[in-house]
Amino acid sequence: MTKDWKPRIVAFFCNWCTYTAADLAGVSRLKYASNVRVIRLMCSGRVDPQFILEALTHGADGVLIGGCHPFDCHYVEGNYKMLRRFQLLKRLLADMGIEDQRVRLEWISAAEGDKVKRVINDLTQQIQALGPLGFPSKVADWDREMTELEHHVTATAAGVCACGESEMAAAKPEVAHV
Amino acid sequence: MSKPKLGIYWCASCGGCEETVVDLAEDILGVVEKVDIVLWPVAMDFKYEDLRAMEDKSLFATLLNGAIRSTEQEEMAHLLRRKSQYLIAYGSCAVTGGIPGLANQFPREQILKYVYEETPSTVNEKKIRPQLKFEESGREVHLPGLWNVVRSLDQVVDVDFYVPGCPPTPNITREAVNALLSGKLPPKGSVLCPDKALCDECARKDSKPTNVAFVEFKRPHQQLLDPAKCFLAQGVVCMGPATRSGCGAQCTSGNMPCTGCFGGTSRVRDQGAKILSSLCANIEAKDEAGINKALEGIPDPVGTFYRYGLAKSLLRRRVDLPA
Amino acid sequence: MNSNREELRIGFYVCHCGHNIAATVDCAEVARYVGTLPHVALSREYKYMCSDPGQELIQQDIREHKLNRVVVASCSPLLHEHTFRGATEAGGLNPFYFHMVNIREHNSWVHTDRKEATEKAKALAQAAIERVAHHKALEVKRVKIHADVLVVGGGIAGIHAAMTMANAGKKVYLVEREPTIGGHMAKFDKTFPTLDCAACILTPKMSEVGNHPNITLWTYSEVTKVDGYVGNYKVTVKHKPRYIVEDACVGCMECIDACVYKTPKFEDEFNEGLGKRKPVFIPFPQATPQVVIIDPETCLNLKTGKCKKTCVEACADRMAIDFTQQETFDEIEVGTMIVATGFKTFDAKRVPAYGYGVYPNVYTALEVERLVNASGPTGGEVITRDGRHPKSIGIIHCVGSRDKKTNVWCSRVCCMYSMKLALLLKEHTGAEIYNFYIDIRTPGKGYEEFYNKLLDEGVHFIRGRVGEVTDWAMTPEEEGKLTIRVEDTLAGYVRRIPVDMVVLATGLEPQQDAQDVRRLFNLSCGGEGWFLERHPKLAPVSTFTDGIFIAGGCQGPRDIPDTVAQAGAAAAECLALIDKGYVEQEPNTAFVLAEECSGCKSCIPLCPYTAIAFDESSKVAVINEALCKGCGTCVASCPSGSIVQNLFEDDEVFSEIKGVLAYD
Amino acid sequence: MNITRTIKYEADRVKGFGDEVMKVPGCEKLKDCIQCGTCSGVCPLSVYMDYTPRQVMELTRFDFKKEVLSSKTIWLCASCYACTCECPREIRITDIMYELKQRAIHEGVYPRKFPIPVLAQEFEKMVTANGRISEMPLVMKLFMKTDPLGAMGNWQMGLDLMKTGRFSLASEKINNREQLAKMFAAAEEKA
Amino acid sequence: MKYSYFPGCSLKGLGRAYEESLLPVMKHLGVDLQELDDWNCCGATAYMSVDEAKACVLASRNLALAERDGNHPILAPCSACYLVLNKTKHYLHQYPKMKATVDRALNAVGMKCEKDVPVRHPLDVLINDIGLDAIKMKVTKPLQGLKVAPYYGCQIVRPYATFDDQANPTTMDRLLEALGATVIRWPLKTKCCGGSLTGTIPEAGIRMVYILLNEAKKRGADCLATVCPLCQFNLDGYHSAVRRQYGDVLLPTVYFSQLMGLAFGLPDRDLALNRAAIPFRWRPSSPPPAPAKPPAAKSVAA
Ligand SMILES: Cc1cc2nc3c(=O)[nH]c(=O)nc-3n(C[C@H](O)[C@H](O)[C@H](O)COP(=O)(O)OP(=O)(O)OC[C@H]3O[C@@H](n4cnc5c(N)ncnc54)[C@H](O)[C@@H]3O)c2cc1C
Ligand SMILES: Cc1cc2nc3c(=O)[nH]c(=O)nc-3n(C[C@H](O)[C@H](O)[C@H](O)COP(=O)(O)OP(=O)(O)OC[C@H]3O[C@@H](n4cnc5c(N)ncnc54)[C@H](O)[C@@H]3O)c2cc1C
Ligand code: SF4
Ligand code: SF4
Ligand code: SF4
Ligand code: SF4
Ligand code: SF4
Ligand code: SF4
Ligand code: SF4
Ligand code: SF4
Repeated sequence: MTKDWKPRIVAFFCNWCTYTAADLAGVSRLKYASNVRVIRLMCSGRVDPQFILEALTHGADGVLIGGCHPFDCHYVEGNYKMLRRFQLLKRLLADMGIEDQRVRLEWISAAEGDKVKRVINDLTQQIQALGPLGFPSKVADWDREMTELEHHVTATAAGVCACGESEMAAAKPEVAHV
Repeated sequence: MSKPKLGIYWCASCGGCEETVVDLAEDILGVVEKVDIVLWPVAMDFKYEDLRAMEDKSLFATLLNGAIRSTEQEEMAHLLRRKSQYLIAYGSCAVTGGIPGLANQFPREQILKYVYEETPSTVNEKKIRPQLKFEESGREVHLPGLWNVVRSLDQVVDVDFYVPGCPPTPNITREAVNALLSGKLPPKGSVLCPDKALCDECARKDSKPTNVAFVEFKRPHQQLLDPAKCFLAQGVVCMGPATRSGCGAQCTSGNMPCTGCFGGTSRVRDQGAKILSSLCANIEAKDEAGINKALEGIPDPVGTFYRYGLAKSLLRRRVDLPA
Repeated sequence: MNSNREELRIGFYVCHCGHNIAATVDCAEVARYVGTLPHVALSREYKYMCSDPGQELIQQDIREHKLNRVVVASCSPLLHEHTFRGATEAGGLNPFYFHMVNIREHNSWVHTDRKEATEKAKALAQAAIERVAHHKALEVKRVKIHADVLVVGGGIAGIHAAMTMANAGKKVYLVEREPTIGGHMAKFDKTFPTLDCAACILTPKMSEVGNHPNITLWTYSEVTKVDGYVGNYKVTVKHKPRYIVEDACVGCMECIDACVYKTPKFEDEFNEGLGKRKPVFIPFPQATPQVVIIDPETCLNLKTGKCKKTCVEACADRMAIDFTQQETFDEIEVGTMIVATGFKTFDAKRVPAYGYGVYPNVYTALEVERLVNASGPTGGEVITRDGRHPKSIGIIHCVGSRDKKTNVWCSRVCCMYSMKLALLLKEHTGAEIYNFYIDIRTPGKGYEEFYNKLLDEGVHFIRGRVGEVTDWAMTPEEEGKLTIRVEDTLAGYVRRIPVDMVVLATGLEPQQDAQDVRRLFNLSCGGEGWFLERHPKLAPVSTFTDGIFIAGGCQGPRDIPDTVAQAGAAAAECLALIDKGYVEQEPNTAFVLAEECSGCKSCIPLCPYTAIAFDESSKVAVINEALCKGCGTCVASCPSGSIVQNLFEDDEVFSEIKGVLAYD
Repeated sequence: MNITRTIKYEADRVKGFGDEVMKVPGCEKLKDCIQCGTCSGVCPLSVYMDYTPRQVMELTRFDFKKEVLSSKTIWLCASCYACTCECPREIRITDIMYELKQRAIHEGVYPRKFPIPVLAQEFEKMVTANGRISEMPLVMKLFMKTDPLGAMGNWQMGLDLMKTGRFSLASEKINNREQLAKMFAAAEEKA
Repeated sequence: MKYSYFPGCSLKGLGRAYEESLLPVMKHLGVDLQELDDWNCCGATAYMSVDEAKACVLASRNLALAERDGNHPILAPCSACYLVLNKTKHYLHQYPKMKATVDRALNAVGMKCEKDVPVRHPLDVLINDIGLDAIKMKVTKPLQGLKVAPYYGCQIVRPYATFDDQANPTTMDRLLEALGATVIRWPLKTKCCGGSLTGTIPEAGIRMVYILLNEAKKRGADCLATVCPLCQFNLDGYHSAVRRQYGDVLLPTVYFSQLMGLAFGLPDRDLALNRAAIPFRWRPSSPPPAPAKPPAAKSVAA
């Protein structure tokens, strides 16, 4: 982890409550960490779990979902639908090795500009402590095991390989092909 | 005129896909009439060297089943890619990693240890493991190495078409082969299967109510299954709504819920996330406790929603596993 | 129109907003960076994008540089999205080829580090550039407005709104759940600050409503279902059986005299339980409509079937009494609605320290309103429950208000009504009156003058929130009395003050069923349960649901002058919509890809507006675009990805995710 | 006639005192006080206090340190928590009283010969040493320190206690006293 | 159910009658009480006045002991102990700094306090765990005719207790009614008794004692029932001082546990009734009315 690494957090805010609250935080000139990138959706019910996975696998270190408080959803109960997905998604993420604290669902009403600040600062801090998720670089690491062989195959197929001693000496005639 | 040459090859797979080819029954003869099968290790003896010696692109098509998990599999994938005009990912394992892909939840060492030392039926006091190379009478023999990561075919080489299923049904196999031979092909990268979800062809569809409001989820063994009613209406997780049709709803007509082997539709990036989204949204409870209570019936979301697709899913692999 | 296949030419603008943005974000750097991104045909910075020249710039560039997409990075889309869509359209493009990036509220105003803020701005801009590539041309829909109006709640708010619109020639349905309209105001004796008699100013209005040709008055009725959308609501109204044929009853009340119960026996709700009524009764003499009602809970015939039915005999050939009545329903179509369901008063038992319900001589303000009322249960004589003529009275302010344990808000009317009651009680009894207050709040025309008058009249004011009201005596003068223990905070002493009667100025609370009503009409509520206005200053009677307005006590505590002003405003909003004739709808609705839908029905129960139906012939789901409000819940939940939401398509969001993360 | 100056100048405030108190766990909400006087209204001891609890709140908030720390009020507070439960702003007045008592003891400014702070300190000493309280010896100590003659006035009670078998001068102790000492020592170390 | 019994200093000293009556009564009800091994003083109100952090450390040792010894709920009969232990838990939850200090202290002696062991008052356990039905079944000598003013005092209902209403608690009322006594309704049931002020500033303390005794007496009470050793001591021990200041208001004050014992028919010697300065002489007129058994059985079935 580099010293000056800064968490990248993607946020999905519902138009009516949390996005408006973030606007309010702005109007009130509250100051908070600059790590969050907000994507506006009409309702927290629109947050497709795919969006969350997509964000995490494309380099986000955390995801924040903001919706209206229970009973306050502009669309009656989109927020419950998100809450339900969230409960299982958290478990799924945990099973896939992604810490609980990286993904957060918060109810923030249009009046709670200061909660936007609090939540963002808190989440940023938490993720800072966890360190990067670094999914893209992990994938690159995983895939390194293949590149070596790819070289090799290309080379042997062309009949020019000399590196007989590689652990992956796949192209040697003695390899037991099944 | 020489018949087009066809290859059938297997990587990390159970053999079920080969079975399907055999299941074409009489039809296989029809196939054989039209093509020359030049590579099919399960049925005929071909040598690696023979293949290597072939001209590039001299195979018309290769149906490759199985996920890619070992050095040898990867090498064969590359080789077959070179030799074939069309490389077809055949069966769930090749298409999305399949059951072997579930191994992406665990470190390689844990798997090897379990398999070679700990399964109840293993007797291996000396804890012998296969070696990557050993010498005998002056000859050095190499065994393929196991990768850390299980991959779908297209994560290793370029794939032209996909035929999903665990295994693919004879029907779609036949149609795929016919399409190849007739040259009436969809754009490259297509899945040779309908793009609607399974419910479309499921006989139980009409019995699904418009408001399921799940209060609990049950696994198939936990109750007697009504042979006619939509599984979701019985509280049993069915992947049908998030799974491509084309199999003829085999499982649901056999009184088992769909487990999703055909993968998601083209409009979806992550089949598991989508079924999760739809099932959860339809839970009745509104408070955390109630929701979690209902979800107790899905103790293993990864195993349930990504049974065949983990390797190709957005998350692919447990993120904290070593490279 | 532009199709996606045409070469993309994106115009990008970053706004300085004077110093608002430029002070924290390096706008030149943002413009430079975005200029390097693929498909960006031009990238500019400008001082005030929303100004006329700013908008003109966009239009000109569209024409001159053949732009087919526009992105502006400036303030919140909630503020100026409309403006820039307009500019895009004026430049000759479909307005939905525009996308807006919020770098003011979400960036320059909330961050201090210039470097970080600039980077964030770049990331957000890049996301918009990626996103706008997927935008489609969309059309704004116009929906016709049905000219009839529904008013729910017949308090002074509902009455005034209904009258205003009826007088403007609109057909109004007024639905009230009690047997009479009038609401709280009908219970008052006088109203502050002028002390005009409540009945004198209210009852003429009530009967006007009852007789207005344009008003359909449904009392003892409730709205049970609301379908549809602005301009085209379908509303179901339930009429509860009052066992009286309204049209046949002439209000002679002979049945009441004839009832087998010779004397009134049951707690009288209108009089807050201070008086008694019979099973057949009229809430109060001027009730509107002038029709009696039979209470099934107490009527012998309805309870046991064994009664001589002397009432029926008395009604004779008018035959207005009908014991077989059942609930009935009406379905109506209206274009707009006003919800004016009022408030309820705080349950004083929730503050046990004040002894309400334990000591008979502790009263709520509403009870006292009835007690001092000439048409009240005692004919206006102030006599306590234990038969005393009080010589000293304590009025406790802020009961259930300004208290984190009950309600945090100031109920706004209780200071004033406490003083009103102080004056009335003084007039009626000549007693010593003590007001115990935290602050005296008199923010209204003539209100402070009213307070001054009270001081002149010799009413005592003690600044201190009462600790407790008890009946144990420490000193002889406390024997047999209620003692109020309080700190006189201005004197700095704790005092014990014995009184004969205690009046609790209970605060105002949302109606018990506010949450149900909220859901029924798809309104929003603040945390406390008051209906939420669209904007506290600029849209105080609008709600987040188009075509539905709120007025009066249901939105928060307020007095009659404010209530009436609001009711007038709500009526004006309805009239404005009706007279315009149509509304425009944001095209963020969802639709099902009929070819792809498998008919799994997962989406159907998820729609809060029941906009999704299962089409039995094609066996797939269908969204009624007119009902869809565009939340996207179904889209996120369709397991096969077969629903698309305009403006928020999967690919649009995916590209935005990719975009915000692309920039390091 | 004896008159005292009652005007307060800014110099009479010990700036920062109020803020410091408000940082202590339990005392945070003091800022929210609306001076309604409910605390005094319910306080059973306000009868004897020199400042009412409400006044103590205001004085504390505005840094009148000397006034509050030397007030009798904080020592008269019997910790009945009535004020804390009734305060409409959910201010934990009782806990603020505790904090003020601690500060008064710490600074040694409590009213001299006032028995309550003496009792508190004797109590603390005894518990710190023994882990338990022996009531009779504690009471004896208190009288010795504050009002040696007062003890005589209570002879009737002493007699009653003896008669009913409740008078004991034995010293109660826990077994593991070093453990307690270690704990206190560790608590005092800086984190 | 098992409980860790935390007597506190008073129940071993001035309040020993409380322990002496509570233990047999609990045993009679089949409750398993195990005295916490080597418990220490809770700190009471005095310690808090001197050093809050140390007070928390002191109290938390008891919590840690309970956790170590099986993590059974702590039964704390003394109001001050009950409050202080609950308050400490509350602080540990709410203030991480306080928790860190306490953890450091406990850690130094190899203990920890993590399991959130419940701290319960006997009234809570009697009403909510054992239940009035079970208690009624044990009543052999109903307290018919005895008029009791239930006196809760301040610290068990305020502010941390959750088992009863803060402003108008009723658990003891219901318990006494189940014993067959007549309960006096009075507004002072949670007023402070003066606490330690009786000893330190007699004028203030005695006044409060007087108010309570006088009001209960005025309303016809035969005795006060209390739940706290300090209340009992104040209300019982200062009659001569009250007499000097205000005149005689003789009224005995007993522990609710003593009344339970009487109703259960336990022998006087098991109830320490002789430990009060103002003797409580009332006794239930023995044999129970004949049809007492069947209704009791019925209530079990229900
Ligand atoms: C004790 C007291 C004294 C006051 N004195 C004064 C005063 O002197 N001067 C002054 O200016 N203000 C006074 N006020 C304030 C005044 O009462 C309000 O300003 C006024 O009543 C608000 O009118 P409203 O129509 O909004 O609500 P309400 O009067 O509460 O009327 C609401 C109506 O809606 C009906 N309703 C509720 N729910 C439904 C439903 N779901 N379906 C159908 N109908 C429904 C109710 O039955 C009721 O008739 C006083 C308030 C109180 C409590
Ligand atoms: C210092 C201060 C701060 C305030 N802060 C707030 C706040 O934070 N929130 C809040 O809600 N309210 C606030 N208010 C109250 C707010 O200002 C008023 O509610 C609001 O301005 C009233 O608007 P208006 O249009 O009625 O009157 P005005 O704002 O006074 O507008 C009247 C207009 O009419 C014009 N005019 C006058 N006579 C004539 C004529 N004969 N012919 C033609 N034109 C004429 C005037 O030039 C003026 O432009 C504040 C008031 C003050 C004084
Ligand atoms: S059983 Fe499964 S596949 Fe069939 S209709 Fe139900 S959900 Fe769809
Ligand atoms: S029903 Fe589902 S699991 Fe079964 S074969 Fe078809 S797609 Fe595969
Ligand atoms: S567009 Fe927005 S940011 Fe730009 S000048 Fe206008 S208000 Fe300011
Ligand atoms: S209006 Fe007056 S009495 Fe009512 S809550 Fe506000 S301050 Fe209290
Ligand atoms: S987006 Fe879907 S769920 Fe939301 S309102 Fe429209 S149809 Fe209903
Ligand atoms: S969830 Fe999707 S596939 Fe299922 S019915 Fe709705 S639109 Fe069709
Ligand atoms: S009760 Fe609370 S708000 Fe009122 S004066 Fe006391 S501390 Fe302040
Ligand atoms: S806790 Fe102290 S200040 Fe508060 S009411 Fe009780 S004695 Fe008074």
